[in-house]
Amino acid sequence: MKLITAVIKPFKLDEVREALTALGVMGLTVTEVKGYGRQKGHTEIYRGAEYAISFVPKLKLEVAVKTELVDAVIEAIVSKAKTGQIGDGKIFVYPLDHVVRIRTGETDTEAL
Amino acid sequence: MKLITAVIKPFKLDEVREALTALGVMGLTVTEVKGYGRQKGHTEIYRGAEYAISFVPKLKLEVAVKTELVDAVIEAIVSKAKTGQIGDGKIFVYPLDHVVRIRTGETDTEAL
Amino acid sequence: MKLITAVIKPFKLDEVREALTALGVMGLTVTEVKGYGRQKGHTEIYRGAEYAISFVPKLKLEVAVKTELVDAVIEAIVSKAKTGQIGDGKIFVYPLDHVVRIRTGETDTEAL
Amino acid sequence: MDASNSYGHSQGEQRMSLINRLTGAFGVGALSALGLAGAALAQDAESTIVAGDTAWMLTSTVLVTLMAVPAIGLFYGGLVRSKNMLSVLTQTFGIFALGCLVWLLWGYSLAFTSNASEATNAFIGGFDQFFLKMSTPDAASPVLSNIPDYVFICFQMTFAALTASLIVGGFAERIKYSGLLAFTVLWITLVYVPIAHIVWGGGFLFADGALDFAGGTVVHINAGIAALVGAIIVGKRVGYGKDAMPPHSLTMTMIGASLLWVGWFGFNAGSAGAANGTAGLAMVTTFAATAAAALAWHFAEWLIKGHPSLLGLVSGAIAGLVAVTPAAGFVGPMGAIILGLIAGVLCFFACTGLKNALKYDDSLDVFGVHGVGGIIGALGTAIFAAASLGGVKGDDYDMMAQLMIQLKSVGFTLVYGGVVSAVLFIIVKVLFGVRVKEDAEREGLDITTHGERAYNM
Amino acid sequence: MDASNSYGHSQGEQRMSLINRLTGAFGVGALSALGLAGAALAQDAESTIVAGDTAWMLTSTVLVTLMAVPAIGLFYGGLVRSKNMLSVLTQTFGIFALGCLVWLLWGYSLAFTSNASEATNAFIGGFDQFFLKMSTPDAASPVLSNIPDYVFICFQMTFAALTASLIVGGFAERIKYSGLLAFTVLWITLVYVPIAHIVWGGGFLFADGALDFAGGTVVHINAGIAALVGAIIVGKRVGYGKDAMPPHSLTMTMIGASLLWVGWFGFNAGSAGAANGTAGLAMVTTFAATAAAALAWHFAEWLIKGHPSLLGLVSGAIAGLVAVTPAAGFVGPMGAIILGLIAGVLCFFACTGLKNALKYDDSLDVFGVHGVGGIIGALGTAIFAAASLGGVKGDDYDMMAQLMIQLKSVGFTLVYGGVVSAVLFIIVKVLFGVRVKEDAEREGLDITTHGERAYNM
Amino acid sequence: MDASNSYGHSQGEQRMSLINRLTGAFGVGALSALGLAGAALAQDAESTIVAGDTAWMLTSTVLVTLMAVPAIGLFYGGLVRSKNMLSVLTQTFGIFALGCLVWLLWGYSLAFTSNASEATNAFIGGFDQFFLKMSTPDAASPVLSNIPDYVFICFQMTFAALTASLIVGGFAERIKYSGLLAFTVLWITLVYVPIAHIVWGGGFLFADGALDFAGGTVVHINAGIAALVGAIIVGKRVGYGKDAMPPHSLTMTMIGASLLWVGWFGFNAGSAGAANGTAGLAMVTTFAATAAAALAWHFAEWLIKGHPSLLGLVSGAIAGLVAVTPAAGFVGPMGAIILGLIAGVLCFFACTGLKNALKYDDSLDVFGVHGVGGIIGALGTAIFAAASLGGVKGDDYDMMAQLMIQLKSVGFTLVYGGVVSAVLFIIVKVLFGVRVKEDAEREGLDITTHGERAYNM
Ligand SMILES: Nc1ncnc2c1ncn2[C@@H]1O[C@H](COP(=O)(O)OP(=O)(O)O)[C@@H](O)[C@H]1O
Ligand SMILES: Nc1ncnc2c1ncn2[C@@H]1O[C@H](COP(=O)(O)OP(=O)(O)O)[C@@H](O)[C@H]1O
Ligand SMILES: Nc1ncnc2c1ncn2[C@@H]1O[C@H](COP(=O)(O)OP(=O)(O)O)[C@@H](O)[C@H]1O
Repeated sequence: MKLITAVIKPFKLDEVREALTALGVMGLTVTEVKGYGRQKGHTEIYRGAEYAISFVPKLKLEVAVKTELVDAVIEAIVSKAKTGQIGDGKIFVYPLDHVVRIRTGETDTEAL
Repeated sequence: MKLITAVIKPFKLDEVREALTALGVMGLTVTEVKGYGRQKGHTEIYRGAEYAISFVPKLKLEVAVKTELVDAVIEAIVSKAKTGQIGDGKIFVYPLDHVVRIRTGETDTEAL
Repeated sequence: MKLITAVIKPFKLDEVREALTALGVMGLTVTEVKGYGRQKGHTEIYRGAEYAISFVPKLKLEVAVKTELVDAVIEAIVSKAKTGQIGDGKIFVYPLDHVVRIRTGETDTEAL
Repeated sequence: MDASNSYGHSQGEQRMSLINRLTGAFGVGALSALGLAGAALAQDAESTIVAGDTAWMLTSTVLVTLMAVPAIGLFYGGLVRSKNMLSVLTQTFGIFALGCLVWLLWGYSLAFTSNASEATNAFIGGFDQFFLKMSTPDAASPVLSNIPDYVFICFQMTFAALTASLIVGGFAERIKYSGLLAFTVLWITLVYVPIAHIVWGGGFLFADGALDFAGGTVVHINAGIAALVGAIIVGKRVGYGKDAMPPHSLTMTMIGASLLWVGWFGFNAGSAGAANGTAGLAMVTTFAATAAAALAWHFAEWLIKGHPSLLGLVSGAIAGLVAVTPAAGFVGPMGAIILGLIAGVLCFFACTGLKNALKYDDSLDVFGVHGVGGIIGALGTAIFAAASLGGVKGDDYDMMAQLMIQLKSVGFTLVYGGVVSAVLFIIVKVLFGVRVKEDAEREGLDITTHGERAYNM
Repeated sequence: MDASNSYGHSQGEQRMSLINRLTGAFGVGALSALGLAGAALAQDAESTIVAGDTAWMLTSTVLVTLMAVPAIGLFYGGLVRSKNMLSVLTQTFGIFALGCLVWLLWGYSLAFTSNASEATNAFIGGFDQFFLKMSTPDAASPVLSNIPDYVFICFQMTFAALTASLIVGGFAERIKYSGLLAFTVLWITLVYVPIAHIVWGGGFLFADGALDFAGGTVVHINAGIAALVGAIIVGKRVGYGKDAMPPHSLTMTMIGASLLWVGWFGFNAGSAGAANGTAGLAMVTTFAATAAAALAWHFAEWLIKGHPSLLGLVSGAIAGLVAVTPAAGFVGPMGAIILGLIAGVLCFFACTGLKNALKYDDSLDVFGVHGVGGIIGALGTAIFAAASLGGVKGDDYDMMAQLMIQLKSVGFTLVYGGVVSAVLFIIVKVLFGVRVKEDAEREGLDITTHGERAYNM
Repeated sequence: MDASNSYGHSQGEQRMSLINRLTGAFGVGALSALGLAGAALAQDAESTIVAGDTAWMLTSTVLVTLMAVPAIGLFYGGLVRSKNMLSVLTQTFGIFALGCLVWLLWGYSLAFTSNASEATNAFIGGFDQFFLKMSTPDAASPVLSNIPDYVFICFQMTFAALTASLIVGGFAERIKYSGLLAFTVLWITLVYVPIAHIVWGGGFLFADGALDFAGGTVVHINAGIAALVGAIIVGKRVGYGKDAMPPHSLTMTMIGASLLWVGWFGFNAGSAGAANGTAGLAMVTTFAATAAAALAWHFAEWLIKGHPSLLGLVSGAIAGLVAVTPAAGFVGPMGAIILGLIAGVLCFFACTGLKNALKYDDSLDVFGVHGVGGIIGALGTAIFAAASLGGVKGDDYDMMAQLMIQLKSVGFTLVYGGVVSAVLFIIVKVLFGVRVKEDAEREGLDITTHGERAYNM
């Protein structure tokens, strides 16, 4: 099993989620994050004070999947989250040892 | 060492935290997240517009522990976070290479 | 490649980010979290009701880096995020299998 | 007492004394002077309407409306968890709208007109003004001849509708909305209206000479006891005493409290019924008591709990406003300061000690602030109204006698209001239910009852 | 009709009938009585200014200002996504400021003075009061002789500036700011001012006897049709119908709606032009219609959508306020309740069914509430003004004739306002642009246009 | 000057001229006319109270109260970081309450009664009205005979208490609460009260003929200089110039600014002391200057910084309100527009350029807006009051002479207010401390001082 994490532009969430559901992914977890990278932020001015805001709002998706699904999931995310402009985000894949479903106590792939 | 992550129902936080403390877990980190899964969301209507809200508010706990504690921690979380209804959440276990305590520079199990 | 995660005091963000940029780190992702640990919270009183707030606001940084950068990054974070007082936070290092840049499809170290 | 049916021409004496009450007991002289002034301004030979007084009463009515929408909703709403914010706002706004209709359709008539039978008139008014069928735009109010009838009706309407809104604080975060609306209609009709008639509209406490300038008994004790009874019957919130239930936005609570203070000048100085010296007195005492009570609670908390909180400061302000409500046109500014200091400290203890000791879950301390504050005010009025203590009641004033009358008013309101409210809650519980399901309560009333969320940031 | 140039001494008859209109048709008797009252209070032998009436008109002006800042901004702003909150607040506040200047510099003169030529005077006023150059502090208003000239000018100014603000709800979250400001100046000058002149200032509908107590046509239908036209010309929001666009803070919307209700008493009861029985009538009908409409929408939604929402409750209240605006001083309280019930239900359907059926993106339902509500009110006024239905229009009142006049007013406002607004939008589109770039729209107008964020929590 | 002790019967002449000042210099004729009108309405043969004027002054007092609670707290609070929100709200609300008590106990007496010694009376009033011991509900104000004594006392009280609240913006986010409260009591007593006496209550600038309609010097320059001195003595915020300190909720700031505008009509038009043409003039000039200044700052920012911000728009509005305060009843509407344009642009530069250049941390720009705006207004009044420029000062008006008097007023206020405020801050620093610990400042004053959090979403 792997955990796939993707940092994406917020307005792409629904499309990505639909594509993943189509692949048979049953669940995912989303966090509001702020990203720093090549994509520039903006400047805010409040009376005399100017602030360069270098962090950009992003969403982080976490999806635990069976290893055989990894490539399909990556492909789905890339195809849906891509706008072609700087700041589209990144996908990270991590090893995952165990999964437990709290409600039933089922483990690993059964718990996904 | 392992990192245990648990997605739970928000009102279960205090119970889970107490159970973990009882096991000797000294720290943990909590993030507000939105979960998508078997648990249905709800519909909101604002004048003419209806929105199906498919994401449900959850809390994500992150606890880094010595490997020998993993099973006890999982058990504690399961027993406290369980309501028996869909949406109780999941526990994920990841490998963890290193830990450093910023204040002292201590590392690994000493840093937990 | 490794994923380095650091839980730090919120007002240290800018210093840490600058130090990382100086090391050549091109991007990072930040999440607002609440931490529980040795650092005490505080008590809030609303009319008759007293609440012990045991969670303290923290920021969690996630930085994916080439393995050879790990030690330098840890050192930079420790040196900038340290105040010497309880609650300075922790650094966690995880294995990381793959990285993909959504915009270009580049992978792994090219994608960082 | 004259029990003639012919509305508008009867009850001369009784109305007169009501006006005395409303204008701060400056007596018949004041009235006839007003009449005279009216005459000078008359649109026709018979009109007694004074433009200046009408201007102030229109303004006062608007100010009391501000207390109902949005002030009380914000004051209460800020104190609940964000998942229940909209429920509180909907309840207070909805009740105000409903209360207006009840008042216009039958409430005003039952409260402020005279009943044919002298015996029943001690308790309730007549039917002649159902649907306001006898009012015209150019008629002066039979109760306050210096202002138009519709203005007096509106002014009193805002009191009735606001009072019903106050109650929701007792059982916020768990009440069933349909049951609440049903309760509101019944409560205004069967509790508020009779007590308003009894104290202000010519009923038996009115005849006794009970002093209630702007509604210490009618509004505050009345709402406070209904809320307490409701809190007990509806039961505690899930997780009460265990889970943290911190206010979701003290900013909103502060806005609400501030607008309540602002609007309360319509309540108190408006209860003078004219733009005159009594209105000025009610204004200065309202400032004095509120400022004193705010600081009293604030400093008491600082001393005892270690922190001078904003919530304490604004809660104290409301306690002071409540306490000065029955007293506003009767006491002097220094008496009002002392009254405020007492109310601030005692209401602080009522909301911290008393509630925890008795273990009821009056979510937003309606009883602790409005009930207790109203009692302090009703009794304090008897004391500080004495000229020797700076009040307006001169040489032949018998403080002890008045205190007894005030005690009787307080007692009657607590008993009548408490018992009838309890009966109504139980009836509504059977017919509609008064409490949402536990799951719904946990998820929050906003989504489960109203289908919305307060914030989507 | 006298077309003399000498401002302030001409147009006796016409002004007289305007006052009749403004004071609810109590006729010349009322006016001369007011004059008489004024005389008793006169600072010098000729002044007709009444302090009590002036107090109420000053207050009313302040109340309408409250509707503009902050109420309409909050009502609208709460309904947009948080990334566009400041844009709405800036637009409503900025338009109000701009509207004030336009009014003082030339708007008032063109709306409320007389044009030398009788033919053009049917459509537009004169230039004599450009820059208010003929006003003095001690002068009574030539239009309302019981209050100072400056007070009448300010009171009417708040109407003009507020009306322009209302329009922004139609194309919120995408409009280009520079274009909007240019449109505002043009629209007030070429749409609001002529229609105000035509209906209130002596123009042809005024002469016809159109009934519009406080601005059903001039304000609400006018704003509603401009918003609809604007929504269509500016086009739908990116993602409309696909992305979720929930209100970011219904708390703000509730505060806004409440303050609108509170301020609306200045609008409606202030339109009596005096602190008298007509003001009282306008107040009671405003309460009645608003309460009824709020509950009507609320219950309709409960029945049809399954949830009684706060947004429905407050939207209904606004619908009721809009509908009673033209009617306030003409109908009775029970007529107002029925009018409110109708407006609540029909506007609910306009905002849910109609809009979705016709597929325009009137972001905040300006047409559905102000346009539709205004039409209901304008027509309903003709009906419920009849004395037989509780209104003030006595025996010789011809309801059908009046209904025809009202229909003509409605039709004229829709056509004139619609066409000229469309032309102005197109001109502005060419000169300044009316829409931000797609990227900017996605990121939000707050950062991209105004360089700020509403919340940094 | 008569220095009789018998309050209420002395100082005839001086009071007369105060009223001239307050009512916009319409002279003795206006006063006696008011007297006459009063007589017609008299409750007894001697009363001079006018119901219409009283209605407006009651309303004005309520409006100024709205500025204090909640408006200034929201305007300021929105600009700080959310961890300090409650501290600002507590400070402004608490200071207002404290200021009310100080005023009722001794402030009013020292400001508005006469001192036995003519020499000291040039600086400070007398003790006779300590605890308001000579006031009664039916007495007319010795200062403004057309309204009740208590109403005048309350109206002026709101000015004093609000002014003290304004100061906190200078050292927000770091001030120690206990020190601030001590400073408040001292400052009102030793700075506000003397200056109010000197300018309005019969002191030496009053005798000189200084023009300050509603408080340009007494309120705004006074608060501005105290805030500047405080900002310097308390020192910069931790991280100032390094960390981002963006406003946590411009929505709150907009609500605050809007309610300030709304309430300011009580301030300015209320300072006419009557519901008359001067009140109308003050209202129209207040609209004109505010609208002009709002847009001037907005457009200046658009031009220079590239974005027309909401914060700029509302800051400009406040700058305009400040600048028109001393001028409101003296200048014409077109003069007010020009005054507003100047104030908008200059205050913009003061808050951006000047502050950064001089490197003081006046957190919320109290000096930049109230100090600078007040100076512009005080001097501009001398200019635009001239009849030739649309003002009310006729043929024999000597603009240069008046400008010198205004300069003297400004200079005196800056020096006296600056020096005494500095001394008071230093005394308080020694006795209580004026600054929280660095850790507490970093964590936020809400939790560390007040034990609460503003938001729990
Ligand atoms: N090394 C990294 N570690 C963690 N997150 C990163 C890293 N690099 C980029 N990110 C995340 O990816 C987002 C997009 O990166 P950016 O460099 O702006 O554009 P692009 O995705 O087009 O390369 C960033 O906002 C940040 O949240
Ligand atoms: N494959 C997954 N990857 C990441 N998070 C998941 C995954 N599946 C479920 N979750 C998280 O677990 C939560 C609960 O899952 P859900 O299917 O609703 O119920 P249950 O836990 O009872 O199976 C979800 O809201 C989501 O946050
Ligand atoms: N075992 C753990 N797993 C995950 N997060 C932890 C763990 N221990 C500590 N933390 C995080 O680190 C933060 C700081 O820890 P704390 O014990 O307060 O102080 P210190 O870092 O000085 O040891 C905590 O607030 C929490 O967010």
